[in-house]
Amino acid sequence: MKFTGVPILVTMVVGGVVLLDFFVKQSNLILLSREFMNWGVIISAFATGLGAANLLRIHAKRTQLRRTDWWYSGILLCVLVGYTALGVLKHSSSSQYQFVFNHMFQPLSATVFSFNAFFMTSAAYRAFRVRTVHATVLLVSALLMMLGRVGIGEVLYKDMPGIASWISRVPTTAGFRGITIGAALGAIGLSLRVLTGIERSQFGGTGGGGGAA
Amino acid sequence: MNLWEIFQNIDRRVWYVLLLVSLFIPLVRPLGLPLSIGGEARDVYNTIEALPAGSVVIVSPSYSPGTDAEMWPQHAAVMQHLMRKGCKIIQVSLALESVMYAVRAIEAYAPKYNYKMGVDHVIMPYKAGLDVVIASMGRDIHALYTEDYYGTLTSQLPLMQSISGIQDIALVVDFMPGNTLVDYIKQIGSVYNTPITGGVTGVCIPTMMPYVMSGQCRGLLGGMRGAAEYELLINSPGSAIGGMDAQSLSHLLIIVAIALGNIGLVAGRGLRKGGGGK
Amino acid sequence: MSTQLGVWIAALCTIFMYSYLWRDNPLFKLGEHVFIAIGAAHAIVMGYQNIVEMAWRPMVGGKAYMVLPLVMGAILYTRFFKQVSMLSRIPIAFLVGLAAALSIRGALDASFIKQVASTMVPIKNANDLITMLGVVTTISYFFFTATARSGPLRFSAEVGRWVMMVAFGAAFGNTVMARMSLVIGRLQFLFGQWIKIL
Amino acid sequence: MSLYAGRMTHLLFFAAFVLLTWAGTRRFQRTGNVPIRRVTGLDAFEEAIGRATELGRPVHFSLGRGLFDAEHGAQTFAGFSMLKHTALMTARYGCRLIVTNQSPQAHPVTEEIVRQAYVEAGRPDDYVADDVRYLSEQQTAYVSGVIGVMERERIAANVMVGYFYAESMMLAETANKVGAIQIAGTANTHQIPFFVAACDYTLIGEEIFAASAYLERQPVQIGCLVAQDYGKYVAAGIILVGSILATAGYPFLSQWIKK
Repeated sequence: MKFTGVPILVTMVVGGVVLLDFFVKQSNLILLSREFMNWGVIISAFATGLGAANLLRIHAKRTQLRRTDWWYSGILLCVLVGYTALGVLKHSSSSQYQFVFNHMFQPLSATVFSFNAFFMTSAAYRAFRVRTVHATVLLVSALLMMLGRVGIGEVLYKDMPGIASWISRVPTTAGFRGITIGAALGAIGLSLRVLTGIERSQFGGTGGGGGAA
Repeated sequence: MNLWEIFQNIDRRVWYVLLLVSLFIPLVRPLGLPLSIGGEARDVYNTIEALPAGSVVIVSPSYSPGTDAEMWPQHAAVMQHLMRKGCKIIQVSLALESVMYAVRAIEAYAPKYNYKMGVDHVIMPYKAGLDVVIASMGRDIHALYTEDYYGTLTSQLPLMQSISGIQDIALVVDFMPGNTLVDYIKQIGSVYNTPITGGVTGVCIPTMMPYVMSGQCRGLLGGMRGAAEYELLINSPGSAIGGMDAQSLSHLLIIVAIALGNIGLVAGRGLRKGGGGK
Repeated sequence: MSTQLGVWIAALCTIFMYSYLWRDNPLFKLGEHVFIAIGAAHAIVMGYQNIVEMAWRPMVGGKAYMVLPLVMGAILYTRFFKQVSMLSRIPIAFLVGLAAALSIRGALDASFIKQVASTMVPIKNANDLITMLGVVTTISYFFFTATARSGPLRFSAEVGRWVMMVAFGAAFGNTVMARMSLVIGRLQFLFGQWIKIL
Repeated sequence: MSLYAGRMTHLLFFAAFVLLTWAGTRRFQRTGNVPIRRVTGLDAFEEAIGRATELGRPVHFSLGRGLFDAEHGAQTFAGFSMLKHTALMTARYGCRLIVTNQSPQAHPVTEEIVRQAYVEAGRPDDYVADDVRYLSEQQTAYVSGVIGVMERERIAANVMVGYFYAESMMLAETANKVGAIQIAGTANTHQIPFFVAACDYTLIGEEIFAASAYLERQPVQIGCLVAQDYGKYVAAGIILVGSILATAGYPFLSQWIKK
């Protein structure tokens, strides 16, 4: 089923307007491009429903077919439907909605986020080894930085915070800026190909406008 | 498996347990490790210290629970400092979950400094839109916030009556782990010449440094360390100073972990090489 | 110990999730499924409120053309009906066009011109020189056409790689503190607000 | 109708980029050959998916944040083209592919990409709709869901390309824990270090955007790569020249670009 002509035209028109608005000052263009951006938010909001439909389908099937761990899926469905109903019927500022948000959602979120600390420890232990010259540079830089950021570094060597601050101000800025400049060019190139319909993997097609090997 | 191989293959759960222990001990029993105060935190302190009593300040706590361990101590320390100086405080939130921190700050410190709602401080409701909200705050703060968080019309609040617009704001202090501080600098600082300062998470320090160095941001509180430095500056030790000792130990743990892995690697390599040579 | 229901629920949620660090287990599975459900529900509620506030109310209030984004949003759902499913590409194409143009704007301005401009400063000291050379060598690491990867450029690319490694190490080291703060936050909650021994 | 103040430089540069892409495309079409350097991370796909097939365990793919806006858009597109590539390979090898999504906008797109890839590979029946999953828009909820998928489906390979925030470390470390071989790439500078530390192969910054050109080698894509390289010459050149001039007291170049 090939249906790419109209979508690509839509991409070109919308993208063209928004891009032109970046360069050219014209009141109608400004209005249109702002309107397009608003529409983007609205369409995205509809997409949220698609995501939820996917969740519902997968977990309903699991519950129905009594697959392994099906009862977790059942709980998921109940919470999903119940909490959505609460939010839509009583609004998200209602105290019941906020209670669930503050006492379940937030601690769950903060806890999972804090996994990062544990994972960083195990990743540092495993990865920061002097296997190659590059790995050694990475390791030394990370060590100096860690020592410079906490009181114990200062106990070991008075100027440790100064060293850390230098690394973060000079070479780190330079490295990240270099990467950013390169990536900007890549982003412009790829976006341009998408905008002109050359790269069309977002419609399931291949790049290059034709079949690729 | 020889000793060197054991050093190289310690189970990750061992590290997890050690990490929890190293973070927990200093929280119960602070070690009191030395902490020097950086120039950026001092700049924030001096900026607030220079405000005359009665100045109106916008405080913008816009962080969420994921980062509150870093952001809340900064927010709390700055609020105490502002109240001690007798500044009027308008708290605005750019993140859905952050109004509760504005409320928490008031509940924690308003009674001590006898701050009254509507007169000495106001809490505004959350508005979605980040930089768009900031821009309209600059254009017309009264139009943006017609009601406060508790539903009172802002036109009836003495504090809001006393200001005509952004030009009457002496300082904006933003606490946000994202880009809003930059937005405040761009949309309010450079447009209306309102002084801007604030605090960010440790991760965002590098992003903010160019603005701090150019003076567009008057100093900066960076992560838990920034908060701890500020607690020292205002002489009111809080959770950040205790947290910094925990930081020290946990960093030390990672360094030990890296060292063990490498000792195992280098020594193991030496052994193997030696064995092969013979 | 706390006597508040909310604190107890929050503490249990925290413990359920942390149990994963030991191994995958039923408590974590329960936490995970509840978490995803609340997250999805919250997204739907926010999405619904966005649609009502940004499109429905303006449309009813006289901006008739707001029917367009509403229709486009609805078209997304044609993917569930085989004969018309390809129509759902239209709203996606809309989003894609928007994103591509916005990306070009952002990349041109903030990531390219601004970054280049802020590197072109008078060189007053060694730091300025190191920064400038660091940026240039890092850029040279990314040359793709192979002819550019010989001679002096090869050397420059190697230096660039070193600069990047220093930056990566530093960024890693710099982030440890922020991440530790997160666990400290949870511990302060568990032992401060829940068990109340801190 | 007039140009925005200060956008002249942008317009000039953009026009030059378009022109160079065209010139590069022509050169490739004429000579049929523009040598391109190796990108190890991209060459590693064969190994990763091959191993997953041998073990009979699935491949997991993540786009990261997957948003369609100024900051994330281009990286999301890069993720799409890598997904296309991954899906084509898993379809041909008869290996199972699980895609997890954080962004509801990207979700229908990923479904379409995977489905089409299976059609193209001549195995439309192998496409399993339930293996393209939306988990949550909320970052940490998404992470907890992916941890669940990685643990319980015992993935053997993990591919992550797109815009990643703090989920990078959590996903990479979990995948490592379950023994998956990993290829990851992002242009978000703050997250690259975690990929470098925890993954087997890392695509850094621009490499993710060049991936489709590298893998597919279509004329326009190669032309674009050529233009990107010229862009880098220009950037490095004006930084060098501009700094030297500014140091010598002639800051006109740096002033011009700031306009």
